[in-house]
Amino acid sequence: MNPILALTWLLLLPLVASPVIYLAGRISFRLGATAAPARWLAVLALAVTGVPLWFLGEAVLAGGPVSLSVGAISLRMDGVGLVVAVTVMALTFLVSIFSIPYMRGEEGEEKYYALLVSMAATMVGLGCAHDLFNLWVWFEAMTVTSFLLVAFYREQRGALEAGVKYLVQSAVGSALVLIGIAFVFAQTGTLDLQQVAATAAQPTPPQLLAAGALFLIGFGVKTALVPLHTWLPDAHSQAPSGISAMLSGVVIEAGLVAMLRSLGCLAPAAATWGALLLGFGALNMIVGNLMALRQTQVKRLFAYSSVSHMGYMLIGFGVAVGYGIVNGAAGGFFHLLNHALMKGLAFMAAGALLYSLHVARGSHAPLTVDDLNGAGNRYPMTAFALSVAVLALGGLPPLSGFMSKWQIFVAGFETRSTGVELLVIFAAVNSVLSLAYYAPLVNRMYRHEPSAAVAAGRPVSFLMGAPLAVLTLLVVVLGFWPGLVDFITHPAAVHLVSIFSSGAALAQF
Amino acid sequence: MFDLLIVAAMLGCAFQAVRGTRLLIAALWLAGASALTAIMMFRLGAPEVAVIELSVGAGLVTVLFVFAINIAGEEPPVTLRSLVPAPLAWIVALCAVGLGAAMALPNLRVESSLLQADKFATVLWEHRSLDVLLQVVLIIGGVLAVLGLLAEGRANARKESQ
Amino acid sequence: MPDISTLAILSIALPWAGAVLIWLVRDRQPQLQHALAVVFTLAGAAAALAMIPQRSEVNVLDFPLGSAFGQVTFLPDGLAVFLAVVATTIGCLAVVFSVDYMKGEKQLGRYYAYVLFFIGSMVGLVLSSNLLLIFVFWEITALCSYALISFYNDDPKAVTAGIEALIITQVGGIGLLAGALFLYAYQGNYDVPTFLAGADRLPPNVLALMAFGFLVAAAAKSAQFPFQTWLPDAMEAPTPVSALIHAATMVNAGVYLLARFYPAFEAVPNWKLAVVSVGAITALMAAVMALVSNDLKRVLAYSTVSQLGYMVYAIGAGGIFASQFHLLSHAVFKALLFLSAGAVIHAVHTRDMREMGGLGKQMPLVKVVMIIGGLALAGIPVLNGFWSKELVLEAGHEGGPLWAWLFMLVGAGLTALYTLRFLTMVFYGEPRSGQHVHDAGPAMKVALVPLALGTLTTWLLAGSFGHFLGKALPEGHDVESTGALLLQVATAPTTFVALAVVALGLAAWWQRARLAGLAHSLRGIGTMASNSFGFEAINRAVVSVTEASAESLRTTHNGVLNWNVMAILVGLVVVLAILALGGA
Amino acid sequence: MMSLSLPLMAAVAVLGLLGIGLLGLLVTRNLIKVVVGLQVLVKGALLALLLAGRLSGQVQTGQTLALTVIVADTIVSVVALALAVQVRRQFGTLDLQALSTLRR
Repeated sequence: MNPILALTWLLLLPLVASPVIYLAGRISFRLGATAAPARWLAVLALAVTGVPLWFLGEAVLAGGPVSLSVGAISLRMDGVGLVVAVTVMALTFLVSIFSIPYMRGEEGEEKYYALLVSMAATMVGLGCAHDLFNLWVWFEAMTVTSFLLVAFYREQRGALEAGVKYLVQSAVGSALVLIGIAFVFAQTGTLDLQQVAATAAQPTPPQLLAAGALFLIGFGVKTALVPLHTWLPDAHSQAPSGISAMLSGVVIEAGLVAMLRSLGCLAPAAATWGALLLGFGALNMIVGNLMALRQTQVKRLFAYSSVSHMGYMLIGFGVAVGYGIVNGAAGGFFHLLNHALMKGLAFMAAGALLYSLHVARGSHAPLTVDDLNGAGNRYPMTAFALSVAVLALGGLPPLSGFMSKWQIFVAGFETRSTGVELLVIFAAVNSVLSLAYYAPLVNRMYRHEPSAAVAAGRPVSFLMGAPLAVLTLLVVVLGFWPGLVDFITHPAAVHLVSIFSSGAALAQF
Repeated sequence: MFDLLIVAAMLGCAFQAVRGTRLLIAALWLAGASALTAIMMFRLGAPEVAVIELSVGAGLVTVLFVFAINIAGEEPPVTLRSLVPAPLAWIVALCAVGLGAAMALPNLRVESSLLQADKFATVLWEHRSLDVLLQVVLIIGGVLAVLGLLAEGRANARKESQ
Repeated sequence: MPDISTLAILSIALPWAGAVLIWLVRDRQPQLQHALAVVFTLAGAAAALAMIPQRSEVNVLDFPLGSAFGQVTFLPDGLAVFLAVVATTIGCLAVVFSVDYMKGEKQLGRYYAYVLFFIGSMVGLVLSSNLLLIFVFWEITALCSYALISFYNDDPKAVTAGIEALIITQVGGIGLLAGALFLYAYQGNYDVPTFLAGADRLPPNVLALMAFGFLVAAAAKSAQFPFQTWLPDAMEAPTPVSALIHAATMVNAGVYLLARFYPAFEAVPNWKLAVVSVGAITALMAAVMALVSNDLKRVLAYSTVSQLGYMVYAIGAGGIFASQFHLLSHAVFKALLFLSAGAVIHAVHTRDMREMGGLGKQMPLVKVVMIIGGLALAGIPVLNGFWSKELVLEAGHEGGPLWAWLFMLVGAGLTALYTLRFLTMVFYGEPRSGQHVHDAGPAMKVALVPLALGTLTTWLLAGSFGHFLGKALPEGHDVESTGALLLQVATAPTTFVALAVVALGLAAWWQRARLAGLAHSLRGIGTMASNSFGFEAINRAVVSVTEASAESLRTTHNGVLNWNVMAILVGLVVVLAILALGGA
Repeated sequence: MMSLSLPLMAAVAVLGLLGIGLLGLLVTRNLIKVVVGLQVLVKGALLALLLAGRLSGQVQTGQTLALTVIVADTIVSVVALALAVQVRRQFGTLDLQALSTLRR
């Protein structure tokens, strides 16, 4: 398949499928049946989208970026975009399967699938947008498609509250990004990322520095930089579990990629951006961990753990941006991918338990850590999957979370700068601290006395279990053989570092 | 001088919209600010967008606000104390704007004498057609969200029948 | 006969495969689980033993893991194979012992899976020559040990102890982590032999950081000062099997690490002194704590900490051979002691020695073997503990400072004292528990007898053991024959001094009534010792400070939208201010 | 001294709208008024884009950007208003104080 055609299909297929899914579900529902066609169409659409992604991936890995120009706007699928696309499509596919039993019979099921599929497409588009404003439009489209998904249980007060916070804070963030775009546009007269980078003067004028700050903060809201993260625990804990997995696994990472892309056009000040990313990384880790330490709701705990994991990615990318170290970006992308797997697994496993213990019995009570007591006996596979996820998140080998953290740490030491080395040690201490809330979670599940909720729980259906099994396997395999994903993270890392290289070279002085 | 008046009036309207205690009045102030923004847009040489802002920003959005306020019901206009101490809010907002201004204003680029040759329609439909296409995605997403949020649910219907 | 790299992989993979199988069998078939566990650990031990004749001084196997992760390489030299054999055989004994001990327990699959996973990782830890892999296996052993300690999940004490062990060893592990990262940053790979061959190519300050980082890691893993608190608490694990794993296997990892990297760090200023100090302080302090504890397993745990102090001390003084030889002796006699203690505890259903007594009559075999083990621990000739401890003291006399040597002597006396104390409390005197006591089961006895024989005889292997370690020992360490070594020990003046101190210790026990006054005046130390010299308090303080800061941070998340927007703006203002000040 | 040129006036308008919008988001307690604040904020951004287009001599591009932003912003506002209606139904109030059950 022609790579450009593949890129077109990759973006078009889910976007076209989305209204079809909605209509099919709606019509079937109106005819008195269930919205079942929507479920299967969504899974099918996502599976078929894998085909153009496959061809495109082959082309990008073999021959470098694939460009698609629509008027003055260019979409370039490069290594970075490919990592995003692969992660998003893989996780969305698994989430769509997981959602079939989870969302069955929910009111508005067809809207759920339509929005899920189009959200995936917007994130893929965001990954390959090479025009500053177009990047914002994809970003905004991603946000708009996720509003309903967050507030899906619109009769639950918590879900509504989370939806409000998510919407307002996202809107503030995107308004700030717009101002930043205006600054860049006024200064350079162009919006194409490469042309902006080429026109940007050295040293960077204050106007562009301010633009960078606005990008950092504006996209940072979605990326959950501390202290902009306050929407995240609410949204992650209140959304349906599949959406929690999406939000934590890919949406916040999409924000990060958008931030890196937009900062990429201000590369001459890369040393500054690198330092800021490192600073936010440290803040994210410690605040995320401390907040997670005392949580009693499982999904909220995982939400704060996402905040701290974002910190690790920021450190990886900060080292890559500020010091031009390829391993940093490679580690960052590896952790991005890994986090999607681990957190996807964690949220889905917790979701499977939540569904079996509460939702299936008509209760919308949150899944508390006490509910997990003794789950290992009744739900051995789910409990095992959740244990693997949690231990991988805690960075224990031989699970994948350790390996990606390690690569980030290696990059930190490669700078041979004492400050960054201390930061890495700080990150390692944080990793240990995180065990203080992950480990008790695992212990609970293997208690002998089941909690009341577990004793009365329903079985976990096959379709919920299957994505868990796949993700568990991936987390373990990547832990034993981290080199397996090198082929995709390495080109992305090289590309990212080359974008920032003009400024990172300054850091040598 | 005309511009100065417009800007002053616009900011005044905006301030009233944010400050007022009654929702309907605030929506009307916002409409005023929107209309004045449209004039400012026209002055900046953007007649097409000005018209759209006038119809959408001042018209459609105001209507939607009125609808929403009607459905949601006006809150009794009790003046509640702000949750964030007002002086702190002022300081932070001023700091943010002031710092932005300090970094951007002195370096405000001299107005380019070059004028874009292309027409608005050309730029919109040819150069930036992708943005326009994506608006469709935005609209679909928004419509689905509103439908999902406002649909009279089964549970809701049950509740109301009780 | 498979080649060495296959054997290395087998000795790791067999226990791991067994772990997975046992997990898959599920708990409905406990007999099958017992059988699988025994078969797979035996196979692992066989693979480890088969490596003995084929050991190699160079890396074997080379499997790329990915850019930042290096290659999978193994270095099965004498040191590594020795420790692999120790790990697998002791692990095997633990499993055999469990067949009786864990009969009827729930969640047997989980238990055996951890034990077997642990054994395989321990082998991997000593065989790997890629520092990253060493770290990985290091962490896996920590993970398994945590899981085993908190095996009785319903008991909050066990959970707390498990998490404490996990966190303390992980904090220490950061030292190893930093070392591995430095190695990659400055050498470009993780290869240990390359590093050992030319450590001086690294900048001196980096090398020093690595050296002290490794010391911290080793101290945490081997429960040395100031990280000793986790090991006694780890005795919450299923008695005595995981105690055995902790006390006789995993803690060796720290000693191994120091011994392995001794050639690289030898020249780092003050490093040897630091190692000696850690060892000496630990040996003495833990001996005092063993003296005042009334919990049989805790006494043995403290004694383990103390004996590990001897090994660390020996390394710091340059006596690598002495430390490894003591490790061998200790592994044997401590395994014996723990297993017999397990049999005792299994019989009387308590760990409190004040409720034991007079058990000698009911459990004659256990009594005999435990006394053999105890005497070896006390360093009574001609048991294996005597020879190795004397070698340690001799090495320390030559290579370490005098104060540390005196510490160790006092420690030796205290060791004799507390050994007699616990043996008496358990086996002699009037029976203090009214419970029916049942003797150890057959599988337990099968595990005990070979260990008792080993305690009596392993010292005869001294010469061939030295030869076996071969190039793993640092340069200039001439390997002598058994006879020469024994003669050297038997004629050295330190031996007689040490024996005199040990005799003093024994005498103190017989004369304990007369020394009551002295003991009374020393009560302060006793109280301090039973409070772990305040280290528990430090742990608690760290925990409470962390929790308090987490709690106060939580109050800032008040969930009000206005404040959330405020946070965004403050973030913006701060970043803008940084840029305006720094960028202008 | 800079004259009261049109670009300067536009810049002042942008800054003023931004400041007022942000201030509104900080002090208002009513959810619908929060949406008003967002509207003001985005109007500032709109003017900023048009001004940028003018300054760089690409007025038409600036216009297209502004058009897309208007569409996006209107959609966000509509969804926000729908949320507000739903909040009123479920919570019985639009006060943000009541909407702070998820905390810590």
